[in-house]
Amino acid sequence: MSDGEVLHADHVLDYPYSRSVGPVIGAFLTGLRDGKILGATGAGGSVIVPPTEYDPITGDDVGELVEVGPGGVVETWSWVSEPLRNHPLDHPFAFALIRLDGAGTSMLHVVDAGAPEALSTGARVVPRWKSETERVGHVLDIEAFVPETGAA
Amino acid sequence: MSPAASRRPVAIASFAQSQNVRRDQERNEVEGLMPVIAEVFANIGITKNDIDFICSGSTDYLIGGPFSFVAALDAVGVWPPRSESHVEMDGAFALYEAWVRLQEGDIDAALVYSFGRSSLGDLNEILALQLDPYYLAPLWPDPVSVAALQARALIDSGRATESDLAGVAARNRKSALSNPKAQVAYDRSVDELLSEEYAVAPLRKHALPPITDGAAAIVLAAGDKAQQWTDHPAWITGIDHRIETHALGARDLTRSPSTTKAAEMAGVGDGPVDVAELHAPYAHQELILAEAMGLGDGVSINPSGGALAANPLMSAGLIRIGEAAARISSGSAHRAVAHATSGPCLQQNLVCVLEGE
Amino acid sequence: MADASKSPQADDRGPVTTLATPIHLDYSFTPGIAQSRNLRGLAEGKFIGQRCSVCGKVYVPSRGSCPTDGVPCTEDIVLPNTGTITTFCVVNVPFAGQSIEIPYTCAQVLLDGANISFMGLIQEVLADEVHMGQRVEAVWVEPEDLTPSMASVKYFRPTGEQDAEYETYKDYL
Amino acid sequence: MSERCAVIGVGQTKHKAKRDDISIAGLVREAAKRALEDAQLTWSDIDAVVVGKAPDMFEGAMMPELYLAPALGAVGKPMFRVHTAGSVGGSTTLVAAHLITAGIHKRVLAVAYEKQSDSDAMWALSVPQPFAAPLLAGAGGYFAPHIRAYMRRSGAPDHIGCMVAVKDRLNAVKNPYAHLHLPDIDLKTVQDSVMLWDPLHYLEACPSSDGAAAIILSAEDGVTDGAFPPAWVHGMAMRSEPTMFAGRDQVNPQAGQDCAADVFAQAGITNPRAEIDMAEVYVPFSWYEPMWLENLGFAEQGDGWKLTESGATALDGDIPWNASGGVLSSNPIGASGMLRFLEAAMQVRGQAGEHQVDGARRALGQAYGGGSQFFAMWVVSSDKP
Repeated sequence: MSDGEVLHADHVLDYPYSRSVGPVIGAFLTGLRDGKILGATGAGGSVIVPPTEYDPITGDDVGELVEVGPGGVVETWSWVSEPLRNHPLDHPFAFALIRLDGAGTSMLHVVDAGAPEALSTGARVVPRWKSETERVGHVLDIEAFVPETGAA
Repeated sequence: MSPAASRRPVAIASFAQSQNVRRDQERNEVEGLMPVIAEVFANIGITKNDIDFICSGSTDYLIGGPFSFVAALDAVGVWPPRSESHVEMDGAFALYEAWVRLQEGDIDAALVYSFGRSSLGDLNEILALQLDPYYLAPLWPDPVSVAALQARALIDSGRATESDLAGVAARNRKSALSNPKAQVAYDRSVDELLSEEYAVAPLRKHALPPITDGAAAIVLAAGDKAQQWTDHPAWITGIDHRIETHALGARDLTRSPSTTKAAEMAGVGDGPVDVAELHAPYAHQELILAEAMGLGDGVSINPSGGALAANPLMSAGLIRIGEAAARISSGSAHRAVAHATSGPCLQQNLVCVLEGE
Repeated sequence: MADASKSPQADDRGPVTTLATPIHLDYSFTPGIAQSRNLRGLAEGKFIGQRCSVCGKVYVPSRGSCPTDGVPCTEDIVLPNTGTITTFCVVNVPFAGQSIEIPYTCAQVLLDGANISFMGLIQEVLADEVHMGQRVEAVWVEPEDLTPSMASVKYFRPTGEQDAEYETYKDYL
Repeated sequence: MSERCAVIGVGQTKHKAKRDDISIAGLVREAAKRALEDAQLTWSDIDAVVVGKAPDMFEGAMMPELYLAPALGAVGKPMFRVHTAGSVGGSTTLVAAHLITAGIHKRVLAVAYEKQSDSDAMWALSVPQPFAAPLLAGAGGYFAPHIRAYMRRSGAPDHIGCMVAVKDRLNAVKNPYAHLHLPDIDLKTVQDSVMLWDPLHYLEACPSSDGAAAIILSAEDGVTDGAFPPAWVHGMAMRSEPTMFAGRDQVNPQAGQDCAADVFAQAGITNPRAEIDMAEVYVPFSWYEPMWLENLGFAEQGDGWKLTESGATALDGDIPWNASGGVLSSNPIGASGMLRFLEAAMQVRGQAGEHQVDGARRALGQAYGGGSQFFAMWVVSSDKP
């Protein structure tokens, strides 16, 4: 309770949402858990990554799932020098749109490059996976992408 | 032929907005809205009883509780009962619904309002919830980082430089010096702005919108009623909105085809444009929008300072329409374009063309 | 591009069917100018209502405006502890956030001098003896436990007065 | 000035407590694709999409129409999002219909949904806020006192609510999409069920469902040769009043009366009981049937319960209400109002299957929300206006 005339208080909106994912997102997440990245065949044969039940432009049902990547190219990126509390990494990193090998769309993820000088548009990156036992079927089963030259 | 040619004439008869501030500590939503609604009526000497339809725009996530629009309705006093609707969108879209409703000829006047205090929560987290809940939101991409992806793509395309972004910011903030409702206004050189640190590279602090608490209201009136209520109605000669895919990785982020399409449907190119109020929260987005609408060098863009001067979420788009209408009503412009956006990287865009008598 | 034969095989954990996405957002909250006056009253053990300058109706609390006239209610009025049950229900269902043992009675209470009822807990009476028109009074928590919240009102209990006539409260149902 | 507007396609999901087989996009697409199929159209035949749902906190996705745009074939089109509390499914339909009647578009897809099982409805409907009164009664506790007030006012006997609960659940058995299928329900089962919020029994309250509904609205020149004839819109109205104000009648809200008067006037109806063949009305708690019978003018004040008691509102009565099983049998909150509008259209198109009301030519769809303060209604008919 404050001293002034008008009251103030902290308010928290907190809920542990649990989402059913359906067949396509489910297959993608299952793939991540198994250490592979799947895309869906969309209109005109282009592969959508990450896959949705529908083509992102036409809305038509997608076709079969195919494996893509695991490496890809950074199409654009932003450099987060001061990570926020919910960000996937606690040290400076990049959000990036990454076009995985074989994909027709690019996927938003994070790149752990150390410093912005180590990253550029067009750079090749590869996933750094969580260990098999830590993977649960979540986009962050890929801990981050890293510059290909820095990959182990 | 403009698709809008056969529409019933509807005008913005009155516009009001609150002072745009970083934090409104004292008032709840109703208390913030009441003076704005009182003013929008008083401007033209009408009361709530003159209004046939009400539509508002807001989002529950700003206050962190469901049904925030329900309590806000108490600022109007909807008794006896009224025909009333609400969109979980910027007030500009509420205005669109009201404009559609006025097309049928059975009613003549509508009140449109929007409200929200962006200061109550952390927008970096709240706006992450606008993204795909399975693939994107779990990464908690903050809106600045998402906009920065678009900025870099634009710079990489060779169609803009960091200096161009600073130029947009400098011009908007300088224009804001003559806007008494603005929150951020200054006169600084491009070089000075370019010496700022990056917020999220390639965006520096000047390219970002402020966090703003505010509310806005507009009275729409059709035909004779508009003439009766004001000597200077701003007629809506065209209005349209379009959305793009949500998948950022399936878009060319450097273009805004939804804006181009909406502008075409609204008839932007059917005559010379004097003024454009563009809802571009991030500096680079103004460049994308101006190009998408084909606005030439002669167009005065954002004389109010735009969203870079004040960005009350859910109202910033409606305010663009109000500001453009104000230029028409004051006689400083004959034909104006207003624009509102929603979603990451200009996913959804509304374009409205306004003309004087 | 990989061929389809490399499609995932479900491992022994089975395919992924759900995704946990916890959301935690922190806000600052203010009830606003008018409601703060009411809440400060509750912290002092009294009901403060607000009268609309247009229609003269007394709201307790005012949420900032008179909801029918759309103007601020600026005149504060201290209301008594007593009122009438306009209607009620008996709660037999457990739900999240519930703090009282079921079953219990909740009633709309119209304070004397107010023009709007609010929901209150009814105690010190058997559930099947609660009825419409019953006269009740507020029982406040101990002074050291008073807070700017309706939680300061421990509950309402019957005063034993004669029931209010239906006519006196039928317009508040 | 208004253009004619017709329903040319409808679709809904199987409603369930938990649609754990599907994503949010998958849920809305299930309904929308069925509507397209019904109208024999594809995504590209649709000019604009209007989405409605109740609070975003149900799914923890802010303004989810942004994410859903490609899932609903809306890329490059106008997309709109309505939120008017529990009436939202109805008002979403009306916003979409006005895009037709105002002459803006030829064909509009309206979609409403709720995927409540991603969170918990009780939590999302009443997120605790600082300084707020302690949560005393829960959702039904808000409405139960008004039900008691109705009983006092009308002198209705206790069993009326239970009768509605039985009637709607038996109707739902004939509706393959309904959430609750309780073929063995009878008066005694309802009366013996737990008294949740006295005077309301457990079986007199609506379930919490996942589900979606979709309606395709068309101008006259966009009407397709589908398997069923179009349902023509003869009237539509919305009304709102404040949540709480001095002297507010929460049993028979003025906004509901005004909304009904408006929609019937547009449709040229002076005696709804005689001139309407069936109604789909938002009845989340059993007693709201007799209350709304009076509010909508199907019965005189105090007489609504007599209509229910006489069997007039049963499937074989003279004015069947909620032949689909209604909100008491399926309640995906954001979609519940649209389902009323959709079922009314299905009846006059003759596509309601086992729960078809014989010879239904004119039907009312009604939705309400908030604390009985937001109302949306339409009248549809097999006859062109």
